[in-house]
Amino acid sequence: MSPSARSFLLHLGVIAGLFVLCFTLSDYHQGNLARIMVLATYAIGYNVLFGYTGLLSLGHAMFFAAGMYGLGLAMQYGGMSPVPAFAVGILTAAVLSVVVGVLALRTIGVAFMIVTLMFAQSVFLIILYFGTWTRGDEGFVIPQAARQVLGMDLTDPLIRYLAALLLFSSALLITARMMQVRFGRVLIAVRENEERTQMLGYDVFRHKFLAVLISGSISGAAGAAYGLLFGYVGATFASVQYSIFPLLWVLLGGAGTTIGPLVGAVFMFYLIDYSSGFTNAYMLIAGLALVLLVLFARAGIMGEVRRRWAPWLP
Amino acid sequence: MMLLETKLLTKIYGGLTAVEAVDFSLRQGLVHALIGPNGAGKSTFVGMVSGRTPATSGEVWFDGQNISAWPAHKRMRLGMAYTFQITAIYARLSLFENIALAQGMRDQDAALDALGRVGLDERLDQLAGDLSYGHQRLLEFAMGVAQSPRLLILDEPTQGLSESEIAGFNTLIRSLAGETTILLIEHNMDVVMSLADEVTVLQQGRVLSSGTPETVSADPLVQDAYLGRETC
Amino acid sequence: MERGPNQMLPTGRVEMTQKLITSRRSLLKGAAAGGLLTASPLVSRFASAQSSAPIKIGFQQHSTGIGAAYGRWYGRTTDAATKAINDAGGINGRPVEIIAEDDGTDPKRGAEVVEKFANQHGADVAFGTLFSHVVYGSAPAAGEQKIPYFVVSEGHHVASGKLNRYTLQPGITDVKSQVQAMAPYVSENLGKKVTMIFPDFAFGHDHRDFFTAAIAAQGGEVLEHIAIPPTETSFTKYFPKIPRDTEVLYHVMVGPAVLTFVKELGEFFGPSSPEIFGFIDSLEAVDLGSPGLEFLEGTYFWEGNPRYAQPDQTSFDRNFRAAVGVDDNGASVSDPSDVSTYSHMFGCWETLHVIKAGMEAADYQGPQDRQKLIEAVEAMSDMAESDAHPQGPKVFNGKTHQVFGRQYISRVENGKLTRVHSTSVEDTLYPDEVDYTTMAF
Amino acid sequence: MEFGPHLLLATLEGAVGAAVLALTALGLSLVFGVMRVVNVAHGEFYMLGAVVAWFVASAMSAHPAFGFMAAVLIAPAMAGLVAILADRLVLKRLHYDPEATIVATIGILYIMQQTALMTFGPEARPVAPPFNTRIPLPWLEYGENGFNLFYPWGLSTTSYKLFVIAAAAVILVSFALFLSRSRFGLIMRATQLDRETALTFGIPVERVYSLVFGLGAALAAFAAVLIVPIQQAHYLMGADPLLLSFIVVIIGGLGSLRGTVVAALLIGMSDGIISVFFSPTLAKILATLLVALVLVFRPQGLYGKKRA
Repeated sequence: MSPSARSFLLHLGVIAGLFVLCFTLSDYHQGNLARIMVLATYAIGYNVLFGYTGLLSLGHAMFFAAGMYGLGLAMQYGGMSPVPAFAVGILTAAVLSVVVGVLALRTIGVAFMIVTLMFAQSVFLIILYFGTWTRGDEGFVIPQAARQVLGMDLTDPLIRYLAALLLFSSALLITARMMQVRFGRVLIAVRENEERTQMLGYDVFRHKFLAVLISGSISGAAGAAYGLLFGYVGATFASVQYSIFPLLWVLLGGAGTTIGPLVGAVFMFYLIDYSSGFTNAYMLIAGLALVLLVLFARAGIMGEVRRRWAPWLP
Repeated sequence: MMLLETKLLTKIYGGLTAVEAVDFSLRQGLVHALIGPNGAGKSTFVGMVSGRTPATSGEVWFDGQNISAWPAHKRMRLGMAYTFQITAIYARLSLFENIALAQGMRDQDAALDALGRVGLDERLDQLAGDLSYGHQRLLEFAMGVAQSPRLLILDEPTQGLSESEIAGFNTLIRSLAGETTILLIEHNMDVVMSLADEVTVLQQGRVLSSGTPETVSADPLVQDAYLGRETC
Repeated sequence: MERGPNQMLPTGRVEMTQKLITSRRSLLKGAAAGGLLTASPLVSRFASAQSSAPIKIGFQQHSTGIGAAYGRWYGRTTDAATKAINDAGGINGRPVEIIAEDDGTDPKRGAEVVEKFANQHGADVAFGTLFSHVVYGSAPAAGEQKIPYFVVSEGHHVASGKLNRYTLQPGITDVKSQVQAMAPYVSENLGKKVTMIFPDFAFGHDHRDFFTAAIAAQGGEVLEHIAIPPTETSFTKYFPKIPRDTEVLYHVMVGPAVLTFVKELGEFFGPSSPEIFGFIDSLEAVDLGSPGLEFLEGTYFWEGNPRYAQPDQTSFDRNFRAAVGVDDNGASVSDPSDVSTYSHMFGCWETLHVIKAGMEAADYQGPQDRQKLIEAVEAMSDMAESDAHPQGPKVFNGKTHQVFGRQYISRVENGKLTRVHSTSVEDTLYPDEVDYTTMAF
Repeated sequence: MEFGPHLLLATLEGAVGAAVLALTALGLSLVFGVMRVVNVAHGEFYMLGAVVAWFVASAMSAHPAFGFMAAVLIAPAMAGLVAILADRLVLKRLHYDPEATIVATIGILYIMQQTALMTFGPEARPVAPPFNTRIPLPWLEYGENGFNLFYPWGLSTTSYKLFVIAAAAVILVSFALFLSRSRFGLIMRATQLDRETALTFGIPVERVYSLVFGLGAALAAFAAVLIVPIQQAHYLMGADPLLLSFIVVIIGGLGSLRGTVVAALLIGMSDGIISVFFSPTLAKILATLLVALVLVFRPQGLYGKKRA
């Protein structure tokens, strides 16, 4: 069986597994998994840039928040229904990715990281500055009544779970497919050796720019979905901590693997959820996880699995 | 017909003039060697031809088109291939991936064929980084050839190769003769003498002399500056 | 998972500031888990209840993050209230068990914690959130999980109608009623020309909007609004914007840098300063004797609950202090430098007692009676000053889910806060902005 | 308050901010200059300095000046030790790979923050300044009978704030001398210029890195000890100084110490003065965007050398 067929089966298996879990899990874990899938979609978006193209951004919260506020403001003040508002959310994030991409990609390495950090900080402050509409750090609630799509109530746990699954699986399949076609291969080439890729005749800037656009749009979609499915839009989601979370999930799960982001998001969520029972020092645990990861398991969980047992893993 | 021409190509780094007003022309199908002491501006010149290094002034013409303003990747698309002085391959990717990226298509047979030409038809899924230094240089050479370029630029390809590997390299270059034009930066005089149809000598960024290997090596200027006086 | 975070710190060294009273609750948890309940003396008191399973109350606590200082005292007051309720026979004859979860003062984690109470812990109700962005983040989850959610937040969001019928605030008054009640006293006693200094985010904007309107109604006017960004750490550069003809300076800064704000205010004015009226939020958990606060002598503060025991102290206030372990200066009995958040933490005590009253009125047996519980609380109106309501008499508005009560104004006299005025409940009322009772559950 | 006095006051306040910012940013710039790595936990060493200062000051029951004196010595030393430990345990094993260091220092940031919460607690705690007398400032006014001096209401500063400016200036100058005159300064500059060549000269580069990383943290801690009597110690106080240090180091040019000091004055003073005109949040937005654009269009900053 060719590697691409095997990886397609893997992805179908993951999605089918998640679908089955929807009906077997307890309410609590079902609710958690719905949230985790939205956050894993955010991590998938982040992985496109960090895992596959090798660009470390410390500002992805701005794309997540752009998607969230795009949807939130469209529904709250534009009176839009969820589906068009969701499109507005993704569009907002895409436009922001274009602007940031064109500017930030003129820099390399550490400078790129600092530029993304600074852009994200300005987006956070801008959200605070226009507090009259965005309600700043307090944020605002999207009323339960407005969160209906095609007659289905998104606040119903089952429907919310399936919506999150739809979002997650489309992001997973899109990125998995992308990484099989030439465009994805070239992204990996850019990560491995940008200079050599340039001299093989590939327009490196255009590829990196598209990677930022795709990464930003998927992150924005996750932000919009979070606002819609969980009913809250706030500036907290544009703060530095929400730029560090996806880095943590992708690193933990396995950068440059397709299902790494999901594994990382699940692992981190339950690590914090479990440990917050007996200590409120769970951020200490997250910090330790980051240090140990980068010291001993830079490839992350799925990265190690790929290295040791399944080299074909996408 | 001239495949490649440069007119008054110049590169100034701050105060230092690395390459000064070089006029250069390369006939289709020939092997042209570029020699000169270290720091003569060879790599800088080739960098400007390939688009890696932005030229301060002067023009680069390829196949009758003025490509002075073109970015490096567009020049490559036009039919150039470039191998680096310091080996630049995808160490953490397999041999197949390296060749596939060069060929722009994922065809096992074409890859095996390209690798075969340099005697590297080991397992396709072996990591490029695991190859010996010499084999890595051959891989880079194979990636260049795999692009079936009209102009192949080689920056000191035989550096660090063993005698037998150099002999293999020579036969390879001869096998490409006629089909691909080759611009070769080389220090190994035996390789230059045996391969080059034409030679250009650079010194302090200026063309010292140009012509067939024989005329150039007989040229007193070159001997003073570079080859050292014939003592019988 | 049960509360007990501080006892099992990995560092072993007991957290410097952790003065948790080993409360009966952790004994209860141990007992219930180990099946010892039958042998312990508690059993006799609860034997008569239909089911002696404990009533579980999920406590959403800011243990980490920006709200951690409040979180610690909210935790102590919650423990004390639970102990008091259990000592008095629990609710409907059943013991109360607190399940605390840290939400890190973060809206995402807040929503997760509410879902955890509803689905994992099987809590009957959730309660305890203070910071408004966490309330906004968690309220939708409470509405969807259909779990009664009692916030102790002082924010205007419940009464503003933006939340849902499952969210109530019966134990603490909201900022709109507090600010509105201040205007009459300020304009009559301190001055008509006011300059306002407030944090440049939602909490500060509430003060700006409500007080400006209220003082105008009293014939006063606000000369200047000075908004200061939340992360600011030095403030002197803002004070020159205070107009010279200011009669009263109204300030309500919050956050870690607040002590700097108050100190620099003193340094800026030196001997000659206008009347200064502040909200105790600036100095919650801060000792008035701290270096640099000397200039506060003679200035006025809104207090939700007088920190220093007043001469006419009620027995209710005395019992409340004893139960929580707070001395007459509002500091911890065991460490006088550990000052409490006395103007906010009473909200936990009173909210828990409202939950008890509500559950008993609704004859609450289990989650199936949650809607009856909410209706029972919505039916409440007068809450007399009592051990259950040590802060003072209150009126609960079932339609807006918001309680109204007396507000206090104190003056700093030789380093202590002496109450000089207490508003009537009527002063704090304002027209309803929502009627939750018409909404479906 | 009239415009003139207001500007003077804003400048003075800006100077205090700039002084502390210069020291903090100097630490970050030193670490980046010599080691080419970005220390995202730099703000937490600043916080560590303030927290240790509080512990020391509250332990010494004598006159606050003794507590402050002790803190000035102990806090930077403690921060330096923790930094050296972090370098030995973590950064060295990562061979100072830029990206890995960023991730590792983010981890260290959370570890330090959480440990501070568990030991120091969540409150903001004051530290008594050694001395703090209010100094009203005169203002010149051209009245009917020529210039006369008067003391506008509210125009004042304190002796301690002036001390902070002076102390920072002294440290900056002595550091510059240390860098240019002392042997270790020479070694540091050699390592900064070219790591490999420094190795061939027998310079123990690994040990230099540890000491530089420790020195960077100590500078940040020292800045915190200076400012903690004015501002309190709080376990989350490290975030803002980190961002401001980034802004200063980038605009001043990564690795250029002179640029860092000039940029610190520029940013510190402007922060004070801008707030006179714009709304403060707008001022912070402009500053952050400015930094991003400087990096995009002038990567080497004001004074940095153009990267080859």
